[in-house]
Amino acid sequence: MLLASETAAASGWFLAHAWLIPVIPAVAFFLIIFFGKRLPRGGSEIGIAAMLASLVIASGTAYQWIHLVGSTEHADAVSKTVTWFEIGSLKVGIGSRIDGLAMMLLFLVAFISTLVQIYSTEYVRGDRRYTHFFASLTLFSAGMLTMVLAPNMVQLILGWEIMGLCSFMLIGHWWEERANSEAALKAFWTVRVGDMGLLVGTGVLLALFGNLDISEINTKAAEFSGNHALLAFAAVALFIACIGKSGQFPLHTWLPDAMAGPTPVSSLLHSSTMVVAGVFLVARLYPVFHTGLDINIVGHHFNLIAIIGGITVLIAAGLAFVQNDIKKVLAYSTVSQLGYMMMGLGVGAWMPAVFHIFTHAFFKCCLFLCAGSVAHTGSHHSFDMKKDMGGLRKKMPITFGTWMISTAALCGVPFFSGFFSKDEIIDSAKGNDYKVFFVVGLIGAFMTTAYMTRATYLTFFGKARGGAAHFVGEHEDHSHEEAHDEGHDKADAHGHDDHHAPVVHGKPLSFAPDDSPWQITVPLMILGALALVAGYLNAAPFKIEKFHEWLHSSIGVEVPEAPKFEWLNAVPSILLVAAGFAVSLLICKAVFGEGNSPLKGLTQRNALLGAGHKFLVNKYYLDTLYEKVIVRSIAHPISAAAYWTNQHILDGIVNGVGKGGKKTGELVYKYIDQGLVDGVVNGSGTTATHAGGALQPVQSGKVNLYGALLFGAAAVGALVLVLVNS
Amino acid sequence: MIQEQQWLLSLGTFLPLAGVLVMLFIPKKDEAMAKGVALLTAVATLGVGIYTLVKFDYGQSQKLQFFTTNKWISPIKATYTIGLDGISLPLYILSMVITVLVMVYSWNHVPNPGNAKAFFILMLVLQVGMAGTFVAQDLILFFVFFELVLLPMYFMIGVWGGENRQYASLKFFLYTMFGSALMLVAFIAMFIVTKNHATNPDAANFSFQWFHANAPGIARNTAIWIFGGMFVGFAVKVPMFPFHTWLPDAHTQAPTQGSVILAAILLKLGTYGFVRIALPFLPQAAKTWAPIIAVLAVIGIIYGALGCLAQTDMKRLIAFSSVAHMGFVMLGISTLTPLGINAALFGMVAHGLITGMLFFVAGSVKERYHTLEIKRLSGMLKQVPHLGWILGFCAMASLGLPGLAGFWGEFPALLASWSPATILTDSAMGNHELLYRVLTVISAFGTVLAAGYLLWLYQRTAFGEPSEEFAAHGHDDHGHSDIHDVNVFEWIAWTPLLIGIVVLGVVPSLMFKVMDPAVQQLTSVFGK
Amino acid sequence: MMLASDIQVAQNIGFGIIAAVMVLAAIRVVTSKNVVHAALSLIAVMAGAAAQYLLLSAEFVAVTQVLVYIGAVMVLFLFGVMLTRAKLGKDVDLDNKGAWAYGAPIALLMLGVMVYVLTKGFKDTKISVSGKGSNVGQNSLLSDKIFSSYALPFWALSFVLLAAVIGAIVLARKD
Amino acid sequence: MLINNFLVLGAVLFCIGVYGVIVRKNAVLVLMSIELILNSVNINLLAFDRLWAESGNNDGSVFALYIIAVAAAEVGVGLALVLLIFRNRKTIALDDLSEMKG
Repeated sequence: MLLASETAAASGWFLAHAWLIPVIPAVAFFLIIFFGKRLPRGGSEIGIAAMLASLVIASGTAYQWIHLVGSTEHADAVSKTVTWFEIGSLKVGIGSRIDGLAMMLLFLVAFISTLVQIYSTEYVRGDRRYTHFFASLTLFSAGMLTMVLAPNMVQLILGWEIMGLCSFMLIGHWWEERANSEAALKAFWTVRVGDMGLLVGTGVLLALFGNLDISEINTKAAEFSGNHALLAFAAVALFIACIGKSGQFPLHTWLPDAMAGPTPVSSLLHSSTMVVAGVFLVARLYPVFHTGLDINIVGHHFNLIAIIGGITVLIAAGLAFVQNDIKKVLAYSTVSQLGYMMMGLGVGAWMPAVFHIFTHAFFKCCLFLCAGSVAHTGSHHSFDMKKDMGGLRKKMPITFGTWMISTAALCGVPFFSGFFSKDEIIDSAKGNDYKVFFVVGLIGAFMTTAYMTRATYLTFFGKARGGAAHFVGEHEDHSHEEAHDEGHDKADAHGHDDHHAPVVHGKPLSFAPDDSPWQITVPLMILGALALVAGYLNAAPFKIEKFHEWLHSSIGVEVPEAPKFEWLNAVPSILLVAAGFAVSLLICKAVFGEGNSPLKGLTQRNALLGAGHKFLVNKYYLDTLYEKVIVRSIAHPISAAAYWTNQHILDGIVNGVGKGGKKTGELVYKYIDQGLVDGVVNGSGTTATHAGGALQPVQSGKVNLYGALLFGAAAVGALVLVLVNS
Repeated sequence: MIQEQQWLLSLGTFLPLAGVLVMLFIPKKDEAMAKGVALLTAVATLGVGIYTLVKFDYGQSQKLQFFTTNKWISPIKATYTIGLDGISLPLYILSMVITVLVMVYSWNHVPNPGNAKAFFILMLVLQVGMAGTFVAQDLILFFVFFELVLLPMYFMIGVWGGENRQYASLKFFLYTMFGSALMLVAFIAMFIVTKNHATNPDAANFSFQWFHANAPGIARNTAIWIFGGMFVGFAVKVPMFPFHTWLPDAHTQAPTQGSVILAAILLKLGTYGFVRIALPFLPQAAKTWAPIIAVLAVIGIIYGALGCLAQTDMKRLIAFSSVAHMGFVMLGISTLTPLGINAALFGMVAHGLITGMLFFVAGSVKERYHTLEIKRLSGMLKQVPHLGWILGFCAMASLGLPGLAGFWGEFPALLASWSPATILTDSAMGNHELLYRVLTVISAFGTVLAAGYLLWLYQRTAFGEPSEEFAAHGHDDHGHSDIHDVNVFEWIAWTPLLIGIVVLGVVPSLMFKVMDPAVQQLTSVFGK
Repeated sequence: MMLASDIQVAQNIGFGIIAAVMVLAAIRVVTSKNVVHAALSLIAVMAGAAAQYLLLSAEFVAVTQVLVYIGAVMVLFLFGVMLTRAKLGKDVDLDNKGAWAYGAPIALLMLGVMVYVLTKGFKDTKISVSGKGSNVGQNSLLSDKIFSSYALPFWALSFVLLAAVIGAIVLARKD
Repeated sequence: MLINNFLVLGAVLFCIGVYGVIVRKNAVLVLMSIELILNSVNINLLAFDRLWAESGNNDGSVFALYIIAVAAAEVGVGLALVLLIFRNRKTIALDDLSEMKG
């Protein structure tokens, strides 16, 4: 095969061999599948080794890229591809295309995958499909890395769909239970609905630019002068795919359900890496969206991406308030944060949005792993915050500490990583004249703090309940009042993680003897540390712009300069965070605390609040709309109608022709069969032979009918021949 | 033209007949002998096929290779002309591979009422017809081979089929006969018209070369009629909506082997006919028909998918999914672009591998559980894990997961249908651009539905706990063996297909490289 | 220029009468309610055909027609009728009920197409039936042809006949 | 004499035969109808034979003879079949035979 382009050769070994990064896990996947079961550790060693190898190469790549950026004025993407297939003028390559964005995600995915795999060795120990679990995780990493490296749309779609497949396999990992397989199917279908847009959008891009190469598409889209409506169509279509993949409104409903999968899966796929694929796609093809959807045009205060992102921020944050399942709180939080990223891209704040991908990955992954740690060790494999948690902070100091750091980062507390990314998004919205989204961002920040405070309070403070009480050593205390929001999901209460043995296997770290084993706590500490410091790569308050320096060549279009950071501008958001914390804490104390507060049971007493609560608990009735109305109507009446048409009308015609008697409609059928034919039969007095059934008269004389059919066809054929020839 | 080894294709095509001849003298009771001879013949044929693969000059795959022409029935101007180019090569080889695999599978799966000798003879005869259709370069020869496959398949369904086999086989036979009658009329009409208009009418014959040279000159209105005749003939075989109703019945009633061959090869005869005959000979009519084909194809995609969702029987569901997948193939063809036709050809092979495989799995499920009712099956992953995984793999391949073969049939077809050939969009002939774009979006929705029914099927049958009915099922009343996992014959028969699905999915250029030059040449008649 | 001999009045009249008889008899074959009547009508058609062959000065074929068809085939038919114990009188169950409804249109459609094609194709092409041609109806020519250029088919036909005879015996044997 | 006289006669007989094949249920009668068709073909063949006779071509006659021979064979086998069926099933109505088991 020919080397299509080889700009990489001069730039360094790692940049030239970046294709190894996804290939190693892909090979590892097959090794695990075929040999994993025979290995002492069930294949997990292959997975971890492969991810470590990938991480090393990814780090090397990142280093060399940074070096390259430092050494040249304007660093172009380094690509190295071989021809994958060729149809006429359309040449599609496969290989690697490294630029800042890709470099960042490569490192991120390899890094987090490694940690999560280490974590999983303990978390799913003894699982009956331990090997499959690691195989799927490894394949997922391969898929994601393939997508990130994609030099063209086809490879991107390849990686994109492999991730979808792995998501399906991992959510449905415990497929014996119906709820899990339902969640897996829902995830796959919902994402697939979005993928429609990806396929169509790619088609439009091909028609517009005659090529599927990402660099070329971006260059041409940046200086686009053709049919703007078509480009807008492409952008919308592609954005639909992003909506599906990144859990944006209105296709976000699959993501919380996806928590049915094991916790490491939730932390890897459904919070830190896979779900940002949609955001990544928007960032990757930013010129297409930028031009197609009129981002940063003076006087435009809205655009599709920002609107969807903004709505997502708010509705998901709203939903996070009523969840009892700790993972669902985090899931909605993820959706909300993804909304921030989209909104950031929508308001032209490319760099902060991408930076938010980076920081969010660490702290959200850490939060999920903390939740897993709590469930694994503290709450007897339950994720129900109200029933089985509470008061765990003393017993699980590492988990608690990392959780707190990550929460602070998520909330955007100053000097934690989230602050530097999220606050930048909010600031840019204001700076780029998207006032509405500035407000949305602020409200979102408030809500984030509030629901995270609630979750933290319920999990780590207060009195230990249920499984946690058992663990903490207190007697189970049923005297505490049932919480005011009674509408917890049935599915939340059970169905997760109760498949492996309830004993803690691994060895805990010596300084925290009751906490989870080291395989769990070490990744937690690493991630917690990063949640604290990752933000300083691009900390505007301190004039650090490393991230910007490394990544800015990936934007592809001119975006407005980020507004100059001023502490004064950050004051509103900081104040709102503080307010969120305070208000939420007060309410939590009142509602979940020991005392007798008038707030308890408020939703039962106040009709309006009750209705609002119910609305939230039912997830705005979106699931009902999808499952009960849309899916069911397709699955039942519509398909049944189509099938009925097939069997009765189309087949009816066929049989009608074939049998000579059965005509299209029932009426005609009855008339001829019962009236005419039977009449003749009755008349001739031989009813007995034909009494067998209504169809008897038509079925008889088959041989003759074939003769009739044959001669008839011949006659018609001859007629056509005559007509054609005359 | 590559004129060497002219005997190669004839050998590859007719070698199975030698096997049939030998088998006629084997006593009926000696089943192992009959099976052995048949399998040996099929393997030998495949060997010839592989030799052909090796000798094929990939640098000139647009040219007919191993070309040979001879007098055949001179009074009616039919010639014995055969040749192979990049379009037919993959299908030619596929037919041989499938035959071998089906025979391996049949080794201990001869369906009721037994009689392995006859069953294997029929398969060999089928192989002759299939291979012959793909190498024929003469309309009459093509027609003869095209019809030759009908008879063995008719008997296969009618004798070895399910409960309703008579109805299904007859419907299949008559329906396709009806189509081919019109097709034959169209062929003859085309011959006569070209002969009447040609400058050298004495040289007229039925070989493709003659039509290549003369048929595009037919007046447009006449050509539209002729194309119509071919359309019906091929569309019944594909089958396209609304001519598809024979398919679910035939598939449901056919024995596993019949279903596999039907899905893998026989359906392709129709699409191959479109690509090989209808489009290049009558480009002027193709312009008019393409939008109609496209609309019917997309209706087929959606309609087939909806049909699937309504099924309660696994095999019938797979059968309906064929309608949807062949819709993608026809959509690709209807774009008249190299990309679309390449996609269609790829889709044909991919569908052959994947759906063939799905039917194999369905057959094995039926053999183990004695039912294919989706409601009654559950927990296959637990009870027969390998079979369950294979089913999942095929379902994923079938719904068009990139990296597996199915994707390369669907995705490029969608890409192509967004920007169809310029002759379909230039305003002089009527601008169909918008139509095609709408169709693209609708057919993209078809991929969602495909995921819907396949995963739904998978969830119901493979996930969950095994249903009580079968959970404790050590032995059933008839003393059959217990519900066992994939056995060795199945592994042998399936592994090549599974590998093929992955390899073609990862390295699509294996096929695109072979087909593309031929397709480029073919579509050159449509302008750019 | 048209000569009287070209018009061939006598032949035309003869043809007309025979043709009419044939057509009527043929219609009886397919409509009669009595199997034996149908068979007898078929004999009439065969005989008429033989007469037409004579008119076309194909004596040898005509004689063969009489010998084989009327002599052998029809006897076979009558045997078949009797051996299958068909009623000698009227039989209501000979036809498919209602089949005429599609049989007749198809037959008429075919007839229409054929007649149209024939009239359009041959317009007023004439044939001479006076037997004056140099080599018309010469049996020697016919035999030359059969045993030279058509020798192989002749052999093949012999085998077909042999196979048919053996087959018929095998099929019809009682044990 | 117009060749069409013979050709049209052939066509008429042919169509009557076709009608018979379609309409008749009794196997013997269907065989008879087939004979009608064969005869009509023969008439055509001989008419064409006459048309080309001047140029020394008498293939038509040869063909007609062959057809007669084949027809005889066909009737022989056909009637034997009918007999066999009748012996086994006591009927030769074709519709009752449509349930042949494979």
